[in-house]
Amino acid sequence: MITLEEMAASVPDGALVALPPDNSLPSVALAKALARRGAKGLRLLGVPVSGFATDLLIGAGCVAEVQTSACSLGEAGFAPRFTAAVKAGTIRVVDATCPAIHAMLQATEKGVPFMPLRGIIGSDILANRPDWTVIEAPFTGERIVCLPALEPDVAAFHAPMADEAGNVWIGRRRECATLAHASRRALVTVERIVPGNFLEDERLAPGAISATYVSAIAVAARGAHPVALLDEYGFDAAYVAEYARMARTEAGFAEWAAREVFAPRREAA
Amino acid sequence: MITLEEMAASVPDGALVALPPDNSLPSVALAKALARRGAKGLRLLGVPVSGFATDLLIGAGCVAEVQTSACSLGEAGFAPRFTAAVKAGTIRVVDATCPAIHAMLQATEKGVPFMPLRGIIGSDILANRPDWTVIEAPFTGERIVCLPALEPDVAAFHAPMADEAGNVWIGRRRECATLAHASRRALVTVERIVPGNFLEDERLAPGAISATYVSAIAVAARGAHPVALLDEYGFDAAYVAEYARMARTEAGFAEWAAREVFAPRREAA
Amino acid sequence: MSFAPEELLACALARLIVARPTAHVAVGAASPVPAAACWLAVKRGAPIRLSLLHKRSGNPFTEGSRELFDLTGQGRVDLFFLGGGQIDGQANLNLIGTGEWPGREVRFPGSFGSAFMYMMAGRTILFREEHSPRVLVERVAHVSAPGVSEPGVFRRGHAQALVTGKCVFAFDPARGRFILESVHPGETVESVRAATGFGFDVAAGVGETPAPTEGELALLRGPVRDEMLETYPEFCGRVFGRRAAA
Amino acid sequence: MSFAPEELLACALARLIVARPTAHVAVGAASPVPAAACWLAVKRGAPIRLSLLHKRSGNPFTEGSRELFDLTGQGRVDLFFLGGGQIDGQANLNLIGTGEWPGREVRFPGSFGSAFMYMMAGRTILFREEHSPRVLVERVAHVSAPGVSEPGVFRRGHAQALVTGKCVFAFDPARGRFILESVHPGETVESVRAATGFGFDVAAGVGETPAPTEGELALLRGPVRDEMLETYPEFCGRVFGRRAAA
Repeated sequence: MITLEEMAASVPDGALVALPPDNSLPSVALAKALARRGAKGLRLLGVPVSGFATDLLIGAGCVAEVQTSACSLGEAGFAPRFTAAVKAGTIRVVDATCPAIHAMLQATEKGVPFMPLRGIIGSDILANRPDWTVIEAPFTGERIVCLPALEPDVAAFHAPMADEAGNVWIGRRRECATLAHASRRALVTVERIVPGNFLEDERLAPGAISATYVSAIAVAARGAHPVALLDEYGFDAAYVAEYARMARTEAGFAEWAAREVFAPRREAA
Repeated sequence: MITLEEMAASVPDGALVALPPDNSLPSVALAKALARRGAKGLRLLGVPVSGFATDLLIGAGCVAEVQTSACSLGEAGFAPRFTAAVKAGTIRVVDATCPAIHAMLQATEKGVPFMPLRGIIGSDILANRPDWTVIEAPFTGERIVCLPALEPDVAAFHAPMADEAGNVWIGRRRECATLAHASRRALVTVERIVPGNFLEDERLAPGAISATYVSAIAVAARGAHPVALLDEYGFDAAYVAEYARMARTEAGFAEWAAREVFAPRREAA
Repeated sequence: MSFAPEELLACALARLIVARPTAHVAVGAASPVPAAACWLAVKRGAPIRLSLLHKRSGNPFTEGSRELFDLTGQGRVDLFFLGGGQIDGQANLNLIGTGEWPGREVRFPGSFGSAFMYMMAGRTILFREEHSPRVLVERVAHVSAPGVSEPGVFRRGHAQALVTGKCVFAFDPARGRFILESVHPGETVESVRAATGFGFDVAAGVGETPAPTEGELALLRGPVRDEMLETYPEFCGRVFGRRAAA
Repeated sequence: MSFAPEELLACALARLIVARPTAHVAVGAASPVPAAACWLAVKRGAPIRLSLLHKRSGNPFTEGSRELFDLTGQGRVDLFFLGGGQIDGQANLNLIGTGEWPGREVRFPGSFGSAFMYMMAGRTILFREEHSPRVLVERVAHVSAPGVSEPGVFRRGHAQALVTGKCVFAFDPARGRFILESVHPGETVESVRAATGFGFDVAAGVGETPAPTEGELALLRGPVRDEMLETYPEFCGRVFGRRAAA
């Protein structure tokens, strides 16, 4: 158990940080804390796409590179700081496609150097991925894409709860389990710590990630906000819409961030 | 919803039938029903090993082939009918190793023609698997085994419960989910049908398999017996020990089966 | 009976859905019109399973966000919907952007799973309401997902059709070419051609896209609306709102 | 103080466990002695995470039976235990059988995950109580899992040691050869050689396997027994039973 600010401090500049998107347990609280600590040169990985937390980190100048299958604010439209940064050329964007990101993480999860994946051939995504390759598949002889194992330095996500043994409950968002398995360190913010041990409870165990894979836990109430958290709280559409409007310009983003990210103790309120 | 006997009737002779082992939700009830219907030439797949249900089906003369990573009765020792059949040469045994069976099913789950897996090279298991191959891996150049996608005709297992929507709850035994995903048909026996929909419940959904993958459900109370079922009932060591003793000989197995498999309506008691 | 443009589109899509054997449809696009079309097909009695990826409660997947792609890889998704910032005459999709890679001129959000789904779903219906030379181009700036594939590359399905705000095109994967099947009320073959950046053929029996029947409208404004209200409240209010309140 | 043979073995194994950096041990073998050794190391204060695969309640895995193999593939399992129907002088393991493949003479249960685990775990301790020329052979009839691997094949670890009812061997993977490190009380280098089907070297400082200390025995018969009672009731009763009841 560490504090949110300690957790942010433990993420080194330049780290490859994997983030799930909106609706899949992003830790917006940690993203804000990373912005507060002035993280630099982060390489973000969308698992498998990117949303609010990524746009915020780009706006705050923390990001050198984004590998993702898409970056958007969903109903609130294009991600404004991402879009501006692509246009300005201030971040490197490495495009992927959703199942490829899952497969690259599953390769690391399984301890194999690569995974094959159908599709993709004929897409310019492949033409812009010198790190992906095409082979003739054993058995069928078809041409198939092979993707290298991808091991993030840090996986960061937000879960409803952790238990006293350090297990984390993520429910059906099993991509966060794969992400934790595949990453060197998994940093998890949670709404609360509960007594007991999820692994001893047949009903809770299927939605749990064993503490084996969890490097640190910090409590951050409403840590996914403005994104929805399972059945705990809903999507704050007004908050995101306001962000989308203000973040259209760098100045507008700065104003928004001064109020919503840097204003002291706001997170703890 | 069908009856157990209808479910057994729906499994054609010669089918490739995947069965999880003891402690991982085997449907012993369905194995007994298959023996009662006089199934012939079944090809059994242990996921990833084989136990009581497989030995029973071999003893009953239902089996032509077993692909597995091991066949045993656990604490009760060697699987007697399996062992006798190997010695007599009356079944074909295709040896695998646990993660290879998982990987072959995951290949089908992911819709790829093969999966790479480290290890195995240097084992005579590989030398006896002309359907497995070794390639030079992209990216690392290491020699690595590639395993073909394996698609069982039928997956059969036993779960604590299904809901009214046809979803099945298997808890943390996620290999049964992969198995259902990878198989043409999934036949599931359950202790009971419960109201509602597991997918609408964040606490139950993580341990559920969607009805999308479930071909048929039959109620079979204590359908895993003598194997343990999660936290519902324990392992009946005395029952298995008696089986292990009687099934040492063909005649002893026949006597046991007459009482425990073929005696009318015993299952419904 | 008057109807909203979205209602016409939903009915046109629903007809395409039931035109071929369809056991399972996954709707991943943010657009609510394909979702309405699926519900319409179901409410008319088609035995179709729907996986609505944007549904918050009762999300159909229990293995996280990879399950849709695994499911599609297994061949269990008969129909998927895709759109595109640009769509070209060979049914190539561009969800990346224009200008130098990765979209230095106009950046779209990204490919999502299209580079996989388009090739692995049983078939795809392309849907894009904006029908303009800006969207429907001769050749996309970047191919996120290809309309056709070479021999030796596994591909399960292709575009079945492209439905826009002006018309319905069928797609012939063998020739890599769209065929105009029907024009929506108020459009003509000529008005469609003028608004389309790519060349296309015209079907012999090209006619007007049929208007929704009273039965279809009653289903859309009643049971379909009820199913969609949680996920698409804004859409339901705008398209079905008045009528439902009556 | 008198002790059971299993107590000596557990103490010998526990010493091997703590001899190298060990964060995580998975115990998959049905044999309870390695489990007792792990618990002994933990109860002596070693900061080791144990994944006990035979534990019924609180099974450590939430992704089903593939998780152990994935975990090991990731390099997160520092130590695993394996046995074998036959073990040869190159540390090859045979869990398949003897006679024509797949074991027409004597069939063992099968390889389980050994062909993967032996190569992917950080290291492996081999444990087999029966020490006879039948088990410890010059060359196994069939290799389930190889003791050493060729260059160009990924391999993370090898056998650290082989512990039997008679002695402790170390294993040198570079030479592919066992080295006798200590003999259990009552055995000699010669008695071990007579009971071993393969050739081996003898360590310069070969001596007697140390008897369990009073502290070790107190831990085994108290806190270790308490941890193991649910999973191995028969073993606990037989080995620790009388003493624990006192």
